[in-house]
Amino acid sequence: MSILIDENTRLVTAGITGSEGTFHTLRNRDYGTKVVAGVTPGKGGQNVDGIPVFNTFEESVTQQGANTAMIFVPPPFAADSILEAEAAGIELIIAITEGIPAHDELRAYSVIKKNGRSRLIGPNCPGILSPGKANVGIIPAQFFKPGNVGVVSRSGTLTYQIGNVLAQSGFGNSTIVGIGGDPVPGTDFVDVVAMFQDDPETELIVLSGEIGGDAEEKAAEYIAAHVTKPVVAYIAGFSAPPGKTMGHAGAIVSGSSGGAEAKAAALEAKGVKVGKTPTEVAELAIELLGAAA
Amino acid sequence: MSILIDENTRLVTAGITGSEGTFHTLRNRDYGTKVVAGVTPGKGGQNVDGIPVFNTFEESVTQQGANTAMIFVPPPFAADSILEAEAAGIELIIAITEGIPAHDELRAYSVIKKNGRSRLIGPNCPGILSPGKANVGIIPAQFFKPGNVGVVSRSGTLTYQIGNVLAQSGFGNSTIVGIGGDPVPGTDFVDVVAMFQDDPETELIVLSGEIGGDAEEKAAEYIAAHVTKPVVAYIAGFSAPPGKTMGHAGAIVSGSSGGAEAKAAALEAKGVKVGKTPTEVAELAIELLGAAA
Amino acid sequence: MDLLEYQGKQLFARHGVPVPSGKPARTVEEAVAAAEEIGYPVAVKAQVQIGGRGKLGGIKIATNAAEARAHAEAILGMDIRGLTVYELWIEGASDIAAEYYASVVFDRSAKAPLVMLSTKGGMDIEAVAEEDPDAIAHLHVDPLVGFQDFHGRELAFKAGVDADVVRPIGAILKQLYHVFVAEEATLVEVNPLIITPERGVRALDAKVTLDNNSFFRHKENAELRDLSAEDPQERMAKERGLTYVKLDGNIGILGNGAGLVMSTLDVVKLAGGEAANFLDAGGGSKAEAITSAVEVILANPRVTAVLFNIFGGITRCDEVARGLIAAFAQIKPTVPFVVRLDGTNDVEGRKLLAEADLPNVYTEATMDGAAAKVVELAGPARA
Amino acid sequence: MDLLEYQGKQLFARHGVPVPSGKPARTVEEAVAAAEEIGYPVAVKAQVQIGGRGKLGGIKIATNAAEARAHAEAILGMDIRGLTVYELWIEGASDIAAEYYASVVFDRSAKAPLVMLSTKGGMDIEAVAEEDPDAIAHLHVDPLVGFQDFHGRELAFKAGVDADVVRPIGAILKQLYHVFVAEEATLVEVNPLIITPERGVRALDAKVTLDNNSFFRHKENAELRDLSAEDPQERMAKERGLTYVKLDGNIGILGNGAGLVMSTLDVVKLAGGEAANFLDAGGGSKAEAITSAVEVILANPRVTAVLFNIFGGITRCDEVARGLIAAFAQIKPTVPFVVRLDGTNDVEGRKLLAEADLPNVYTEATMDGAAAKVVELAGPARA
Repeated sequence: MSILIDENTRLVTAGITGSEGTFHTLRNRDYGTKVVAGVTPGKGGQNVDGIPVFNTFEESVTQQGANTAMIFVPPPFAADSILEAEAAGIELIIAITEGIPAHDELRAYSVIKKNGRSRLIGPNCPGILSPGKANVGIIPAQFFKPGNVGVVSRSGTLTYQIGNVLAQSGFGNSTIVGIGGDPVPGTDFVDVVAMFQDDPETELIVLSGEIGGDAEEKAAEYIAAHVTKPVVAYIAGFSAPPGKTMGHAGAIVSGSSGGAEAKAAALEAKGVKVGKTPTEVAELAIELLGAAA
Repeated sequence: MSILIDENTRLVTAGITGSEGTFHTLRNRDYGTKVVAGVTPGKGGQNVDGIPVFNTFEESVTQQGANTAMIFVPPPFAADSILEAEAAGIELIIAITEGIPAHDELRAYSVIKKNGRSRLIGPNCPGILSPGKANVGIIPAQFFKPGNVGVVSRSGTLTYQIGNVLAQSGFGNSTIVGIGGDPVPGTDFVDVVAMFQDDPETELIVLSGEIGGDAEEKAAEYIAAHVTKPVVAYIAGFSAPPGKTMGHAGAIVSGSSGGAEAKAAALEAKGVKVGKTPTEVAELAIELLGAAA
Repeated sequence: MDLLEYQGKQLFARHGVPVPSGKPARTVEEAVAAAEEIGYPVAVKAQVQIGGRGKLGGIKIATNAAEARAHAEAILGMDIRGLTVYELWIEGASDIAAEYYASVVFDRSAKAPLVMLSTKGGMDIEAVAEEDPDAIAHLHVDPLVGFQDFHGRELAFKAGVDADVVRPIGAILKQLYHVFVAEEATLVEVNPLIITPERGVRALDAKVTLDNNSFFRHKENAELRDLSAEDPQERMAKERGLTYVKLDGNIGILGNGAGLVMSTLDVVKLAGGEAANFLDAGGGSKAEAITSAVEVILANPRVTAVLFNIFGGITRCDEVARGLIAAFAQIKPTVPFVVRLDGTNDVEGRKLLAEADLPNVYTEATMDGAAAKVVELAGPARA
Repeated sequence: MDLLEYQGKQLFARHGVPVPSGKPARTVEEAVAAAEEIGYPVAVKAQVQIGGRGKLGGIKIATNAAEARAHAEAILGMDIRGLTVYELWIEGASDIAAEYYASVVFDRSAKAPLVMLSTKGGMDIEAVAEEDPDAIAHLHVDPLVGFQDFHGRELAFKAGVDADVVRPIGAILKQLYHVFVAEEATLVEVNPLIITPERGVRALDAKVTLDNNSFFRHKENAELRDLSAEDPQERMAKERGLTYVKLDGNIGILGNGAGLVMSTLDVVKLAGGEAANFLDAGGGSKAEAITSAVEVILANPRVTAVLFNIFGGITRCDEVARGLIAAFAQIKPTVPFVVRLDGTNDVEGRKLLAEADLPNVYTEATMDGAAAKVVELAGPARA
């Protein structure tokens, strides 16, 4: 089992005709993901290495049965593309695009929540990988194999780093979910942790957070109340100076809340083990899974 | 039994300190309606004949347990007042105000629908009367007594006219609901007809429509599919010339749809008896209830 | 309120919707001056709310001042299906490569704005809707979300517009939606929306209906007028804040509540009469409003009898009676009145009328009875 | 991007939020001319992003030209907690009857704008929030619905503002919300929001944070600058489109992805080193971007060693290697580099580096190993 994406995923990529869109879509297809369509307004009727391109998401749904969208369009047009996918009834929308205006994200999030028919992952995220089944996004799949560790992370490369260390220790993954580090992620730690809790294949959950916001604190509360599986966490940004934006729009430390120390403390208070480095996360995982086995 | 309002109604009036607001609120209270509060921003702490006045709806809910709001504020401020009542969690909002801008109505309707916690009756409606239990609005209660006929109408005075003819024929009413004749009524014929169908006291439903829109046509479809109780309808506006606005923002005949003939035909096609005059409606009602008894 | 073409285009221009440059004119001299300023060829267009003006001679192209003068002279004052032309709109003539149709309407059934686009513009869109419904692309907009860029693309692709204008057509649809919301319209229609040979997009006509209830927020819209559509009694009623619609018969009608008044028209018709007007005195009418309404009704010379049909809710019957008594004191009507008062304070109202003992005023207990009586008193309608 | 007070006030003025009239000045002469034009008394205010400027001598009242000159001379060039004052804002001094606090913030937790109002303005609002949380009225706004008039009333009544200013306070909150949305801010804060003795409402300060990602829609906002906050390396990085934050240590850091870079800072710290910067080369970095980033890192004279920590996803390790090789060809760095390449095309990248055989460049297989190595090579940070 896995969560969010698997053999039944039928992917449509918005922005498939852009160079990055083409590159990663074909890489996802090479991995085994069922890529059924692309969307680029005005290029309907063309194809990208055999993948049919449509003018609208609606056509990708009615003609190709797309159920998952990957958004690869530039930031000024990304929220519009997300909303188009939502209006077309696509259930899972994975927005890779970085640099979407915060108010656009807020609007997209609010519309999706209002209508309640789609889930948004991201934006500004590396996507989702269910090893051996499907890869949607930019996660370098070669480092990961199927297994029993579910990973959810706000940071892309940090995810690969942690996943890689786990892999070197012999662990595989059920699913790796990058939820993105933007101010208004469509999906939060809590949502993904809940899915991992319900996923029979997942035996350990790794949560990789960072400074800014309170998603980690909320996850800690949720885990204490609802999660029976072991959880290991990592928080990036202990040495980030307060008040500075560190790249991720999300990674802002303002005042006393949102700091790495506070997040780590909140998680530890709820019984979640927190590693100080990615390597230590892997060590904790080995310890716990050993204990669980 | 009755629908929408009864002994458990706890009414708050917005615009209670205006002359019409005071007049009708006290009349409603005289009838027996539990009037628990009024709202007029800036007049919190005052009272109207013993009814405490608050600055906000929220206070009327937390301090007086208001569960039903009557909106009596002037058109420029009415949509705001409706939305305030909605935000305060008031379940039933009855908007009497006439002349609210159509886009304001659309916004109020859309927000109420989005949040799904309140029902709006009106705007531009005479209110609701459950004879012997509660009266909220401007319906002259003296003409109506408790009974088994449920009335739902787009027009205020026409409701009284029909109700009066029925009363003179000896019929009483479970509830009389004026849904208003504006372009975006919060509650439609279909909604109220469904409630009457479920109300054990109601044995006959009278539906009073008028030209414009397609609420009557939708009601006809609904009645055919879901209503087992007898329904008598009346449609006003047979002699209205096409393309002219007749007072109610709603009463516009444009093109072939929305005309009285078409509405009457739609209802009759679904087995609903349609009276040509209010008097004929009463005669049909007598006929049907006689048959039903 | 329905706007004239030029009023709609001026509204469009304010919101950035591309329209041909033009000027309104109320005299031949103004028309020629406008044409000279704009540069030939110009279109001289009659400003009346009637479809198919062109075929009826209401739109002419002028290529020089003499032609502009001749067309302005011919069209100003012209009668087009009963409407007199008081105003012209002079605009630069447009070259047309394609004619589309675009509109935003307040869809009461869906309770949402409906945006429509068709490549079959320049003709009667209702005929298109009937004969070839697929030729019109439809899209409802969630009013809390608003018109998104993808809506424009979706409509353009569905309507099958030329590929090179998908983007500008989408953009103009977004602008029209913006006009609809910002000006609180209930209809914004462009037919034809043209594509020029240079592949530009322009609104060649404009049909806009504004919501009169929103005018407190839009002072400038409140001042727009359509001289050709103004009837003296309707103007008088409007100035007095009454909802009055002139009709063709001879029985003046006053009631309270639109539904009841419409029903009264129907009952009068069933009784064999013809109403001279629709007049809703509204909720909570005070005596002065009633007096004022009687003046409006009687200002129509066709009226041979008047029916008051009042069922009091907010309206109090005693106020109605006082208003009628005051009207008799001021106007001394020469036609008979039939009065039916029911509802709030009806007893007091009837008592006041009885005490006043107005000449030629008949009270009736029922709506049906009152209708029969007024038809009898009014006699047949004059031609 | 955090705006200076005067930039925020100019934004406010554009949206109708009442502010004292004022002018910016970068020289003493400009300051005096502005004071003369505005009329005395004026406030001469240092334009730096620091709370408590007033207590630190950054705000002075001038009642005549001589005082205006003296204050401008004193404040321009002044150092306020490490920031140099390059600009002044001269504004008409306000009489104050009451000081309130108002703000609209992007609440990430609730995923909705949060509007706050307090009558305890003019002081540190975080202290108020801690000591007397009930003194701050809160309200989340549904972004699809927007700020309604009743929201303004509710906040005003809850905050307990004087009864006579409930309406104007509500109105200004609506305007601030509008600024927040229209300008795509993530913070709009007014402290103090003053009530004048004439019972007018005015924003006496303005703290606005704009979303840099929205600047493609707001060209004029993109051009706003805060000279006092500009660091030469940070400016250089910004011009090159790099996300760079200068820190206090001596180890230059380059990574891809904000999370990984932050983690790298942490790991370096755990290994006993201090980072000189945060630099996220971003996703899909091409060779030129890497070369450019190396220049920015080395422009900081404190840097004694550089750590590249790359885990390729969109970023391809071969591109990173090419960029580093090009940087060495152009800049010939004198400090050691530690490079750790993993992920997409890592084999190719490592091969390129091995073939290039750059002087003083060490490759490491793991993040922890790379951190240890760079700390060893960098030596202790200079003071």
